[in-house]
Amino acid sequence: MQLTQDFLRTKKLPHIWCPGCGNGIVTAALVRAIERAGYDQREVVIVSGIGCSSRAAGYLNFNTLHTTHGRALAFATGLKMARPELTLFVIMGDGDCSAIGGNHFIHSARRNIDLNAIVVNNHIYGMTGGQHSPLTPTGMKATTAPGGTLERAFDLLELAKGAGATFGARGNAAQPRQLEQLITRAAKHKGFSVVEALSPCPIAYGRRNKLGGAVEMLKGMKESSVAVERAAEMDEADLEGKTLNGVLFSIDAPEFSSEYHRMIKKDHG
Amino acid sequence: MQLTQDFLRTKKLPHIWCPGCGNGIVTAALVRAIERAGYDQREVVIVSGIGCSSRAAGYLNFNTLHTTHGRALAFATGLKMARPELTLFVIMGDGDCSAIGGNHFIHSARRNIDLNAIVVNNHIYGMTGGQHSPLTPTGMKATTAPGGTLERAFDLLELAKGAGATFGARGNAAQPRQLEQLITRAAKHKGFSVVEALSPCPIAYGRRNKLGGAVEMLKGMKESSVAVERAAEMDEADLEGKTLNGVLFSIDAPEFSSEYHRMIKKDHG
Amino acid sequence: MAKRQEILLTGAGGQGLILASIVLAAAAVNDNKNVVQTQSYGPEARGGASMSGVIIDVDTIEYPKVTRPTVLLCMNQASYNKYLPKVEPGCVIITDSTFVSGPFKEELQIKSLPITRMAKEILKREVVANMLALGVINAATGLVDRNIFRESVYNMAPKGSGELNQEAFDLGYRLYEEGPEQLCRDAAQTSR
Amino acid sequence: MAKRQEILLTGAGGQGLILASIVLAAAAVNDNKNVVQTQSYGPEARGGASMSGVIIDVDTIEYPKVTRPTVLLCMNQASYNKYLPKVEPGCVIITDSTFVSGPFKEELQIKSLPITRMAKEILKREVVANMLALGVINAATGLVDRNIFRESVYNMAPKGSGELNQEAFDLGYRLYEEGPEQLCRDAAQTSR
Amino acid sequence: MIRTVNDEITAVLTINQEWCKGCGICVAFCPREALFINDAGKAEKHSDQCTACTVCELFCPDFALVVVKKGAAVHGGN
Amino acid sequence: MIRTVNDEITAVLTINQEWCKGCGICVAFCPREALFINDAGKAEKHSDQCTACTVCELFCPDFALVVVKKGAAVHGGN
Amino acid sequence: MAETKPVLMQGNEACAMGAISAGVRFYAGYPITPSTEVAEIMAAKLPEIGGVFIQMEDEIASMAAVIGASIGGMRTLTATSGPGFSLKQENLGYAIMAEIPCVVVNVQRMGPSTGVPTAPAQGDVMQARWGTHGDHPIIVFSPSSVYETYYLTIAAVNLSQKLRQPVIMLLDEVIGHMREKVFIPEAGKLLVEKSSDQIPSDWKPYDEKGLTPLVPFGFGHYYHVTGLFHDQYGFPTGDPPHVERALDRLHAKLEKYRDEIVLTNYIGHKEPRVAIVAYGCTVRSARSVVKKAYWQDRLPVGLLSLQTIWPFPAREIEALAKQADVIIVPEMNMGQLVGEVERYVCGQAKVVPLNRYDGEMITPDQISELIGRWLS
Amino acid sequence: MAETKPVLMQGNEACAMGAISAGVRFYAGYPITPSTEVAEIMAAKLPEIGGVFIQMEDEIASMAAVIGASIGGMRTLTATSGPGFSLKQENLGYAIMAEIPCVVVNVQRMGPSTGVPTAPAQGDVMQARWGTHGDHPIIVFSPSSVYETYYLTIAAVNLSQKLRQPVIMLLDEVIGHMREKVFIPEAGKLLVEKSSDQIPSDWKPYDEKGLTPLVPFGFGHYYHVTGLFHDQYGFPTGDPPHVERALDRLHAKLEKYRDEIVLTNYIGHKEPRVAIVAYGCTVRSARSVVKKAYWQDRLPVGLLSLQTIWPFPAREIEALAKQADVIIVPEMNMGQLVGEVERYVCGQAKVVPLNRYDGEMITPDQISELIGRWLS
Ligand SMILES: Cc1ncc(C[n+]2csc(CCOP(=O)(O)OP(=O)(O)O)c2C)c(N)n1
Ligand SMILES: Cc1ncc(C[n+]2csc(CCOP(=O)(O)OP(=O)(O)O)c2C)c(N)n1
Ligand code: SF4
Ligand code: SF4
Ligand code: SF4
Ligand code: SF4
Ligand code: SF4
Ligand code: SF4
Ligand SMILES: [Mg+2]
Ligand SMILES: [Mg+2]
Repeated sequence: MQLTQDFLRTKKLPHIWCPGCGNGIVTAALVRAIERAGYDQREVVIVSGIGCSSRAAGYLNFNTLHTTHGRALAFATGLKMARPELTLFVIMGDGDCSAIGGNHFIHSARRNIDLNAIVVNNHIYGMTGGQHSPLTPTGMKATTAPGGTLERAFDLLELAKGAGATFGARGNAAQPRQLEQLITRAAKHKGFSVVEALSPCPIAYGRRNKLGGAVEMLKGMKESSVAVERAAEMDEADLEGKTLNGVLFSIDAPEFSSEYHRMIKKDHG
Repeated sequence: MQLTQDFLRTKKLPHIWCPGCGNGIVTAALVRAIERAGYDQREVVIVSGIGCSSRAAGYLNFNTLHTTHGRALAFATGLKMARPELTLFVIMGDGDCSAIGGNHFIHSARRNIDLNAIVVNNHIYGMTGGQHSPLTPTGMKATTAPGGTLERAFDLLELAKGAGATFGARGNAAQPRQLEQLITRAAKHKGFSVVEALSPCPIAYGRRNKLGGAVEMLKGMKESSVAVERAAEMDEADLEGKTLNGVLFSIDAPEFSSEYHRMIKKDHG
Repeated sequence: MAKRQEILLTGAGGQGLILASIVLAAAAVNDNKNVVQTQSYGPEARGGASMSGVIIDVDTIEYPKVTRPTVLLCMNQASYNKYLPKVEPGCVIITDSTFVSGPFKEELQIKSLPITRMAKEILKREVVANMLALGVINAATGLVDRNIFRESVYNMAPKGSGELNQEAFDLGYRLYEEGPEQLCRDAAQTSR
Repeated sequence: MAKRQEILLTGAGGQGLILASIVLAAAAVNDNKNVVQTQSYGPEARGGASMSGVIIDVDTIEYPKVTRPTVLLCMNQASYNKYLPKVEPGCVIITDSTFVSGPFKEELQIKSLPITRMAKEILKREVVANMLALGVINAATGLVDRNIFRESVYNMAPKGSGELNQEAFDLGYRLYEEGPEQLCRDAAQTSR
Repeated sequence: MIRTVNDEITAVLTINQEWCKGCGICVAFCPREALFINDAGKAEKHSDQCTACTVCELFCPDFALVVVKKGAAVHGGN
Repeated sequence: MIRTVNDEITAVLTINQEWCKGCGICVAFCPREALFINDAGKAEKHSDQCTACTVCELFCPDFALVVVKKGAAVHGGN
Repeated sequence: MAETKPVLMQGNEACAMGAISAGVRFYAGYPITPSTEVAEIMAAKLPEIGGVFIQMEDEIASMAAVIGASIGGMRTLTATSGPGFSLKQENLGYAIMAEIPCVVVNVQRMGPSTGVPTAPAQGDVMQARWGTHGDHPIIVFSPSSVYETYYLTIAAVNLSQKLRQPVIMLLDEVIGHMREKVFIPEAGKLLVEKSSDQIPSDWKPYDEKGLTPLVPFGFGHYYHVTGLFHDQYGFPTGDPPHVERALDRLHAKLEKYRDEIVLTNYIGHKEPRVAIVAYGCTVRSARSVVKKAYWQDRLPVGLLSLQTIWPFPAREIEALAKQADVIIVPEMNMGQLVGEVERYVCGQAKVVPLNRYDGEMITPDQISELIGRWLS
Repeated sequence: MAETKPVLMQGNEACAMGAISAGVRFYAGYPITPSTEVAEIMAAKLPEIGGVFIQMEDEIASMAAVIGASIGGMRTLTATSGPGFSLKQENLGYAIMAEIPCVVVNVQRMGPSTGVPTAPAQGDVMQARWGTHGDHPIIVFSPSSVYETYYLTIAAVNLSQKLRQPVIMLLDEVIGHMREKVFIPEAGKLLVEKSSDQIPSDWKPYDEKGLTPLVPFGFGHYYHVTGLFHDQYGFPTGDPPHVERALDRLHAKLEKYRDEIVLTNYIGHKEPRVAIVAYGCTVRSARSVVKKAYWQDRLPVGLLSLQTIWPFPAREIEALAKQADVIIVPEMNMGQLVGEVERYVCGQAKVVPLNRYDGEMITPDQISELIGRWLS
């Protein structure tokens, strides 16, 4: 499928991302998913936080809202409650979403508000030059963990699920077609949905951790990923060091903005 | 066992809590647990947030730190990292812990730092007079949900687990002896442990929801609670409307403050 | 009522004195007076002390806090101890003898009546002691037109309890005018 | 070197110009001069433009930003286009001919040398083009004592790459003094 | 706040009426129906019924009930 | 930014070298080895190898590669 | 204008009702004493009129949600108190930068920190001006009565919309919690100043030529909203001349509409020997003194009450300084707005602060005692 | 004092190294441009010397963790920039109220909001004074060189400990990011002012009689720490006279040690016709002009540079106003500290702001041009 350049602000390109940065691959997958789902351009809103990945909002030709660091979901919650007919994609970095933004993430999940969170997980704070994030795997190096971080990482989708999210999927930049499909499914899901998109940051993460350049990082990503369906048939030893890919959970539950508007219509009308 | 009044600041009593408020029952259970575990009074620190339940800190005769709303665990993290030899109990209300404090809660769980969180869940914002909290069950009334809240509630222990907590237990004020034992076990656990203590707030919650006075609320609490061990043998229909009680999970994992101090000892010398 | 009236309602949290002050204030509004109502907030209000003030005037009310009470209601001993020293001679003082046992200074105009006991014994509902107190106060002072006040009591009562509250208010009048003994006697007769 | 020297190192992000400026500044410190180093930050630095300035003086340096460069290094075309118009006659201008193709104004003192190409071809490590550039600059200007500079280059290089960096620095000197053809000839001979 | 207790029995329930708020929880949960709320709105004991089982102590939200061993003193910190 | 394409084939790969940052991802993932990085550091095509399979388009982080249907125009918004 | 029946109303209630009258249909907040009633009333009323009430997880999220809803085209309000106001600062700055209208209510309590949550104070006056980082314009109203709270809230909502600029309602606990008799003119009627409905075809979200209305998301204008410095279309730029122009633009709108924004009121002697400058509940004590001293005792005193405290009524103070010998500034803090008064009085009159910061109101006696001292 | 070899050091690095020299052994923070290097250096150095570095989940938690660690007896520091500084305000107020020492570094960037993250500005000057709610005292240092950053950080840590009062290091991006030659005297030596080790037997955490040292938790003093107004033992009270005394107490310590806190420096003519008042990197531009104008051209000019901007050097400004005819206040903002200068000059001299807010430094040329205009 051709990338719909109508959905890109081509005048703003080339973008600011480093050569080989996965942000562009994820952004392209999002554009294809929006196209595929057939949304009207006017009814799509892109909300983002602050970080390299969040700069995607500036390149997408919709109504775009580049908020403050960590708060994208809270802005989006207000907008969605005010205008439930709009479809919102909320792009966040791993730090943006799970460090400073962690509270809004779990509360969006709890409320099951119909927002589509796209978490670009490059395992690092890219924008500020490579500090560890809550999704940096234990032992990996960062400017603020020169000897490797001692902290444990969140499993973002376990966190989302524990908080009440009703849709959770994981894809990666090395499987862009699948990523696109996961985003499409997330968008169709009514309720809070999370797509964790693993993405290479060769500059602030790959280099310091000797993971090679963008190509090597992408290859590594692909190799270590296993589809959930296939994982079900594998034994523990084989799964060691692997990352599950695909739709990890999808649950039906009342969606908050529509429940609310149903309630006020009843009260009001 | 006699309540050790050495551990209470008796000169500050009577306390400010309303007649029949569960905060005192939970506080007494905590005191007994500390006594039972045999801690030295100097090595125990009580940290709390802001709320009715958090006022407990002022009545406990240890080093006590009454912080800002929602931030108790973050203060406690700093203190624990600075002084890993101290034993910290962190008392929070349901709002304090899971609304404004949600981010610190999940990150404490992720780091698996050895703090003992005692979450006094009265399903409401008591201190400010009865607004709904993230732990108010859907449909229940509050001053900010006069028709009953439409929001879904967290399952606090599922949230903690999803975030990486290694110990989670639920008790209630209607079973004070068991609550004491759960706190004792939490304190012994090395890593982040959460004890959710259900507690009646007859004034700001019970009255508005027609749950009766303190006595009725306690009785209701007891009736609806089922020990995990027993629940394992019950079928779904019987468990409907019941709350699981006891230690819900307990996992071994490296504890952050001790890992960190081991690391710096190695580096340092 | 030309002079600025400053009414202080004091007692324990849970006695419904804040609601009483609001009802009093609303009644005064309905009676076309200027009114300001204030109250003490805080965790102390939780089971502890409760205080609220109402200022009624025909002139514009600027400073909203009660400084020189012209009417003081004390519904418990603690509040009596605290506020009595603050009033000046001429102030109408009403105490609930159910909870306040004195000492009563001769030089002050103190009326001690079993407000809560009457609510409990005659109306079987301690919770309306506050409206009963309003009846006593208005009987003693005539702050607000009686009928307007009655109506306000009715309108501001929680759903379904308008009549009961009005009854309490009326009983307050009778308590003030006829005294507790008479009330008890009447009640005994009715229940016979 | 009595006069205040203002050195501007410009090029693309990733060419190591910021590190070069720090090495230059550190060398000047070791040579007992006053130094201030500044740089442009920002997301632009990511793949985009990179600029850093070093001021060297015997007097105290107050205003820290380069305003009238006495030395300008341009490591790519974009930076050449941007900064050339800002320099005044008398400024020593060095461009990396690997990436900068002019136009070269006659009236300006421009030295165009294949800095990156030499690093790649002779040292097989494009990444040390920055140190090579420092060699060129110092050869052209004598800003810092050569030996002190060499030592600083060694000391500030990433672990294990001190020698390589020094070699690059020296090659810069030779590139400036002998020209690229001579270097290539020599290199061809060695590799034979 | 030092209260010594009856020497004849091994443990005894003490009630601190200053702290008691009259919530009635002890009354409701005492297995011996040994407690009641008196006219002043405070918990009080039918002393002959009490077995010093400590249930009420566990339940009292106001730390007002303490079962004390014979001869022990009840005192607090600052 | 309007580029029309070769009429002879049904789809064709266009490369926007202004946007390309030379990361080499397309080169590495092209199943036909149809791409290389030229001297200017930009992706370039051995045009006879390309099957217009769009793999490189999916992978290019810079939106620089687009497989365009015959006669189609590539254009963008604001 | 036919006056309706008078009602007894609380300050916080007047704030909520004013907001509703001004068309506010979205409230996001987090409870905190002494502002909670605003939320509680909104929670009860908004659903009944098709509006949205949401209790967010904290004050940061509340501020964010309000901005999000404003971008969706709703009129919005959030209320808090000191600690929550501190938390809202980052996103308040965002709203200022991105020019998103909203009204933020801070019912002040005694600080710093948790302080005395139920005691009145006027300690957040300077914070309301300078609480968020970076140079920024701000509008702050400080009502002194329940009715003023009602109409200033309406003004705040309408101004905020018109200027695409957050407006702060800075109440104090006394005003927030007191009940008084008010006449609500045309109660229930929408008092909404409509900004022009016509969206010009060349509409730009941040037109350098001047103020443009906010076109909500979802209507086909694909613009960008960011807290970065941005160009006319909302796209980031760090270009120095642009940055300067952008900051000038933000401040110019307040300068241009200054007369609509800066509301003050003077009573008393034309050439007072002693003048009082007051705001919030303190106005009430001051007014009771000045009324008596001037109207009754014909003393040369006056009171300049400030409904708007930011932008600071500099011209009014300069004018007053030319008339008055002594200017008394009573504040329920350790001296905040008095600094600005001193700045603009600039030695032209003697400025005397009167500060009370024990959690109680300044009394008329305190003020009249001080006036007496300076008159003699 | 034997000087060691000079080194090239960055401002942010000097801040980190100064902290370490002053005994800081705990850092909690959240990265943000342009302050991140402080964290990164701490992350590298602290573990090597047995200290604790922790990257928290956000700035709020960072501020909280630092306070927690201080209560545990460690010397602590946290660094951030505008948006993060806004977020820290609530807990900063807590530290002030509870009298917990800590040093908070704000390396200012261009605001408001996300602004231009990498551009220099001095836009948080008023926020540093008034950012948290309620009346509160604060100490703010503003260095103008790498070396000044080093020694002011040491002073900040020691003062903070001594006064049990948070101290702000308000850097600007220029100072934070520039590298310059510095001599670090006795590098590596601990420059720790020890507060007396003797804990008096009648120690009270908040003794009304005056400053007492902080006794860390875990040593058997079972006191209470709270952000509520509290008595000598730390227990909550809302009693009005007490509240007033408590606020007085908080402010009195700064007054008492004013001379240790307020650091300024004057160069130039004794009775200047034109004087400059500057702080932060702007001092450098001003100094280069004044050096030339006074030392070389013997013009009647002078420069008062402020290392301490809060508490405001009111006396120094008052004294200067008596000598100078014109006072120029160059600031990389729209005019912040100039308001305070005007307040204290009080009409005694002409105050001329020089503002630049395009994300660039004020140049010597801008200043000398303005001086020239006012000299002629
Ligand atoms: C309140 C606040 N704190 C910190 C920052 C600095 N900051 C900007 S982006 C970022 C983290 C970026 O990491 P991530 O969210 O993972 O996004 P990425 O750049 O990796 O895509 C940080 C810490 C900020 N802008 N605002
Ligand atoms: C930053 C901030 N926001 C809001 C408040 C007001 N506040 C105090 S306690 C509280 C909630 C109390 O509820 P919970 O945590 O459940 O404790 P409880 O009183 O029920 O024990 C709130 C909202 C505050 N003090 N600080
Ligand atoms: S730093 Fe990393 S995430 Fe950011 S643009 Fe560069 S490669 Fe991408
Ligand atoms: S309001 Fe509820 S939680 Fe608070 S003291 Fe009263 S009963 Fe307890
Ligand atoms: S449980 Fe405690 S507070 Fe309640 S009535 Fe019994 S003794 Fe009193
Ligand atoms: S100790 Fe046991 S028996 Fe005695 S009063 Fe208490 S609950 Fe009843
Ligand atoms: S993947 Fe894109 S950016 Fe990378 S080399 Fe190929 S065309 Fe260029
Ligand atoms: S379209 Fe397919 S074959 Fe053609 S260059 Fe791209 S990846 Fe290779
Ligand atoms: Mg990231
Ligand atoms: Mg609660």
